[in-house]
Amino acid sequence: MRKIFYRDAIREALDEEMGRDPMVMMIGEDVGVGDGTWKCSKGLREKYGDLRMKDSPISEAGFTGMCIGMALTGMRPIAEIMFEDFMLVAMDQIVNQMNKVSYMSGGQKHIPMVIRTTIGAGRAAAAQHSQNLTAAVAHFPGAKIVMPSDAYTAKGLLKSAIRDDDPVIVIEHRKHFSVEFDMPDDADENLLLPLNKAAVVREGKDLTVVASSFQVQQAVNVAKHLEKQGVSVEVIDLRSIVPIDKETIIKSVKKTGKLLIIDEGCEQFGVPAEITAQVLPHVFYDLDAPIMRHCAPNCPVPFSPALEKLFVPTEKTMLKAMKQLL
Amino acid sequence: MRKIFYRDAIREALDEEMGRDPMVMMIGEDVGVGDGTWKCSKGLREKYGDLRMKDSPISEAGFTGMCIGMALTGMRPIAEIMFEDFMLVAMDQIVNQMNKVSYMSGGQKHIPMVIRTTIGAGRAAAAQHSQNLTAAVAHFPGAKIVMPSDAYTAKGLLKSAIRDDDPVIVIEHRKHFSVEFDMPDDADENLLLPLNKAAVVREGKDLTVVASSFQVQQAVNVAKHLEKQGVSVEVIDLRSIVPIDKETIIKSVKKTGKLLIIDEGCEQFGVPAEITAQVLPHVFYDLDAPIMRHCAPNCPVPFSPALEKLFVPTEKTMLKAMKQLL
Amino acid sequence: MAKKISKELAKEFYTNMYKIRRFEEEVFEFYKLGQMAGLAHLYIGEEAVATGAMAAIGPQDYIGTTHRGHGHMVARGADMGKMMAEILGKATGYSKGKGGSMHIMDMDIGILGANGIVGGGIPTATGAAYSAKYRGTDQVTLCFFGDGASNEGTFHECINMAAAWDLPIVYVIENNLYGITVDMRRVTKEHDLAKRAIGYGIPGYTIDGMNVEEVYETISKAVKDAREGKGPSIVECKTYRYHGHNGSDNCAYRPAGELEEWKARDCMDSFKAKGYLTEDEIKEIEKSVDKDIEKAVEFASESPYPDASELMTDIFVD
Amino acid sequence: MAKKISKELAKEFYTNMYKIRRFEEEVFEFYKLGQMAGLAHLYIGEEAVATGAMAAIGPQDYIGTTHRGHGHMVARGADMGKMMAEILGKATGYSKGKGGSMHIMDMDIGILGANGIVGGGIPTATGAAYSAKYRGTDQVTLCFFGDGASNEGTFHECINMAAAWDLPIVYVIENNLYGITVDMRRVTKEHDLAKRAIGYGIPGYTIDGMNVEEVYETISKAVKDAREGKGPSIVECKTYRYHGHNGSDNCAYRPAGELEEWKARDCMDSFKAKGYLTEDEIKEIEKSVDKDIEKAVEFASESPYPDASELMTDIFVD
Ligand SMILES: Cc1ncc(C[n+]2csc(CCOP(=O)(O)OP(=O)(O)O)c2C)c(N)n1
Ligand SMILES: Cc1ncc(C[n+]2csc(CCOP(=O)(O)OP(=O)(O)O)c2C)c(N)n1
Ligand SMILES: [Mg+2]
Ligand SMILES: [Mg+2]
Repeated sequence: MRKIFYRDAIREALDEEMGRDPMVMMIGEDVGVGDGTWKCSKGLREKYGDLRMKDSPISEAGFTGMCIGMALTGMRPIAEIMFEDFMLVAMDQIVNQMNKVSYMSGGQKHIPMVIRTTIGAGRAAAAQHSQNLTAAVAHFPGAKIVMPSDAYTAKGLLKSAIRDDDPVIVIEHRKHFSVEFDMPDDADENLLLPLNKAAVVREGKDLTVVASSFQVQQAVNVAKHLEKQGVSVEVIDLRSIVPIDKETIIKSVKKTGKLLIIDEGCEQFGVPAEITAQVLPHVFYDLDAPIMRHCAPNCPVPFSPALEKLFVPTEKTMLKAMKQLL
Repeated sequence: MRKIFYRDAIREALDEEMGRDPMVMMIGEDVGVGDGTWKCSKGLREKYGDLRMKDSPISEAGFTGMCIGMALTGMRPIAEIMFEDFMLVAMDQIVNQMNKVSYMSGGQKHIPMVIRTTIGAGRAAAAQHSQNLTAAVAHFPGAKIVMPSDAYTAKGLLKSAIRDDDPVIVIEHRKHFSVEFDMPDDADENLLLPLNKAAVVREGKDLTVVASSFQVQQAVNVAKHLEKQGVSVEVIDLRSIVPIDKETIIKSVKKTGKLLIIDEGCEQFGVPAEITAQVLPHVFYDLDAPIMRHCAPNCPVPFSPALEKLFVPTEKTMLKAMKQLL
Repeated sequence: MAKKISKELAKEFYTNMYKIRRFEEEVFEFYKLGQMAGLAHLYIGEEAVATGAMAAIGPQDYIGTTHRGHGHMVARGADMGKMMAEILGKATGYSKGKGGSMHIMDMDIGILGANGIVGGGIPTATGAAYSAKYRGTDQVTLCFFGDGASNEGTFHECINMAAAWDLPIVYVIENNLYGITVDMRRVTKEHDLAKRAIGYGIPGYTIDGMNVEEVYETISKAVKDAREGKGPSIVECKTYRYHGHNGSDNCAYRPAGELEEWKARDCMDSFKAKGYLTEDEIKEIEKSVDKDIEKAVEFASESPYPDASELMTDIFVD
Repeated sequence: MAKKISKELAKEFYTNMYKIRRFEEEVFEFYKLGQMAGLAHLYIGEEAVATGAMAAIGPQDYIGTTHRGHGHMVARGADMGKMMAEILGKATGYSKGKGGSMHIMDMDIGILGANGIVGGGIPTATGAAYSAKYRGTDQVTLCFFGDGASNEGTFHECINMAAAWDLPIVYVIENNLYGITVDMRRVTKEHDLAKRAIGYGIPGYTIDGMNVEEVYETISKAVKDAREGKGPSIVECKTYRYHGHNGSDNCAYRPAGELEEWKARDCMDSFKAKGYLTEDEIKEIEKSVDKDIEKAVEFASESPYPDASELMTDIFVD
């Protein structure tokens, strides 16, 4: 078991995959000379050259869309979109183009490209630099979407995403970049995590909690706290947003009879709603209480730290939400 | 009671509101000289002049965003985006800008603007001209979203939208434009329908069906058919997507014990999921069966009529879905 | 003014222009008969652009096309049977009927795909050029789009990048004066769109898109520059679509006489008048093309529609 | 070269440049002390642009600004106390603390709002110009943005429309050579961004953004044209930010000596050297500004944070 920063786990994944396959390249703002906004591509421009670690102008629609053309012609490009909020300027290229080429061409071509982007409120970056808007992207068929919750999943999911022959969107968390995590010794260059599986990260029998990204560890902490009070909470790390690994959740809820879904996106039309609708028909007769969600409220992300701390779920609010269901 | 085409009801709404308030204007592709892609602004350029019925270049992000500046400086602009699919190229201006100005400015300014756009699969227009992607837009707080289901609601909701002091997105259905509807005699220039209310369009006691837009009449037809078989279906016309009129749905489900939600968007992360999640905690103990949704499948919209007919819910598939719940 | 061309090239030009026109006439027939669902964006009138352009590139090169893309495909030598079948939504079409007229692709001949989003295909084409540069091939990309598309943000973002990085691509603007009903002179101040090249530091050419030799010659030069690593160019071809934007358009927005003026300069008539080909040669070409078209129409008509089981395939590999 | 200016204007220039610099220094202090959460995009080095530009417009005019917008606000005469309070997330800020540094707005002085999305504010500003034209006022809009933003699609779409419709707006590009770490010379081929004006059929000026008189004079001319119905212009001001992109940037991407070269042409030093103002006049200005700044800092520091009840207000009117 070694220690590694989340950002370095991502860098390892990029380095290994670029080393393995000359068709892998990355493009985005500040990825090259600047080593990446969060230093995830540190030194990779020197190692692989300017064309493979390409600093783009501030033209997200343009460079994300260019990756489609690269993918069509034999490359495996990775577009880095600095903040998930900025996917909105490239939204057509992502969900109307990237997602649909394979279907619209009758399967003649698939698009092996990756979009790496980041979420994370709580850094006083205000309404246009803080959103988790994944649910809006997830509405469109045609891309897989994953969210790592630590260095291990960040590396393993990214490597699988790069090797996948279809579009994969990988959503990292900004509060994770400087966090040091354990990396199992067998997590070497063959570490490839499935893109469609959730993981039960803590077993329990009284309540199922589904969380993703930064909220997973928080939920585990709360579960540990509750254990001392004699309550046993099962925590599922969602990992894959599209597709939802419904079986893992259903199995857990059949056992616990209760489901709480935590998400740092706005509540309305969010990820937890989809999980609720998918799972409900399968666990309807097993439920001891309605499925509940604990999300960010339906407002733009406020700037002031005094307000922003009320926006994102915290261990305190998670505890409250869990207790309500128990 | 008079007869009127849906497109003409919209034209009436535009004409009345432009006549009433000189600050109302419309901009979009082909709205002026071309009378609007579906002839909804017929003759209005001649009547109100080029600057008030403005033909734009194909620059959706630009002209939609311009409406924000107009709204900030005293005007009440309407942006017409020909197909909802094209909202994706203007997505940042819509959900990152229009939606957030009032919050980000601490309420200094609200944005009285309207976006009119259209949905409607079933016209062999393929994957980029057929989507109902409303759920993706609805994830972002800051705009109201409505969907008329006939000429009466098209007129009444649009007029309210134009007079509202916040952004409103009005989503019309392309299969409706050439349909003739009844318009009640009292639906004059004062017809203003609330932007946050659903309507029970058919009462029943065995099953609640929620539908919107083109699917409302279809659901009613199926309900009529089922009535002959002794089954009584309550049909709710959603009308408002943001906010969801949860009270109306809850009240109905408490009575019927069963809920089916119909939507022509892709199932994943769609509108029915949000309704499910919102309603569930309130009707959990009243439900006789799980809440079900009947949507388009999770694929891009196929071109071939042979496949497309399998994509959108039809009366036949609705009937099947209702029977499954009964 | 363009230089004289060889007999061989003259035959190729006439063949392709005639083929495009005939193909589109058949599409329009299907449309009028109600056998073609959806939209028909016909290329008729603009044949010289696709024809001249395709003659200027090699078999290894790439092409990005648009909603009005049949002409590019036909001039590139696509299988007209598979095209027509796709346009009719048949299982034997290029995309098994899933894409339709606006989404035909054939990577075997370098066609990166048509696009239903105006300006939506410009990034794809630019990416193909990036790829060619990275892979060190000498492939060039031709990226077609209309005057209307030139006002979308992707136009700007991509041409700027292509210029900055000397990508091997030629942006071909088919300026047919209108985006649906909107006259480009009402939504731009500088009507020569190739002037925009100056701002990107690249060459720009505004040419007569009704003159196939001029198109061929200008694009050949731009392609040569691109292939030699000198970076992209913009070639604006002034042209005109004879039909409405799509099947259901009555063209009320056009000034009286405009269509007639352009038709008087028809690319095929004026080409014939130059005397490169004898009347017999022309007849022979037409006969042979007519036969091909007939076969394509027959193939498409007789092909089956896709099976219901196709609805949920081709989204992901697995 | 710019003409000589009046004493009065010279005082205004120096006051505003000094005020901006002092204001930003205080922001940076808060940042370094950890009292300013979030990002601090400082305007230091670029003061001549905002100062010269604001002197060229009237009180009725509009301004669209950016993530690096404090300078525009200060030069426009915004309430520095409310600005600083907003930047600290206090309830007394322009947006009650809800917007922060990147989203300050003050419509009373025509500030349409800063923007966190690069290029995101260009449409808003262009719309204000459309509105002025429609309402028949003689208001002009100044739309500020950086070299980086000039590569976003909104730049292209909006300037094209403004040109086509002769909207009363001046696009001021603050070309400080970098978008975060990316040197604009690596992502554009034509480095004089004002050349893009040619493609839109409007005037473009590339000027020395360190020279406040030149900025004032050029923008005055562009504003005059706009006010007279002659349409928009692009004014590109070559300038430089002395600090990193934001607080946490060490500027490793800059070539050695580049910062020093620009500092040697500092807008305030070079202005002082021209002798418009005596040393006493300068001291007096500085003293008075220092006092205002102190008050603003005090006001912001002592202001309370917004109440929890504010979280869900200001989304809709009702
Ligand atoms: C983003 C987007 N906006 C609008 C449309 C609707 N539309 C389809 S074709 C067209 C006109 C395109 O004009 P141009 O680029 O000049 O091509 P032309 O049709 O003249 O060949 C428009 C507006 C679209 N398909 N995509
Ligand atoms: C759409 C979008 N992409 C990227 C960013 C991140 N970002 C913030 S400021 C900036 C650089 C902007 O450069 P420029 O326009 O030159 O302004 P400057 O910071 O140099 O004043 C970037 C890339 C953003 N905020 N929005
Ligand atoms: Mg055109
Ligand atoms: Mg800059």
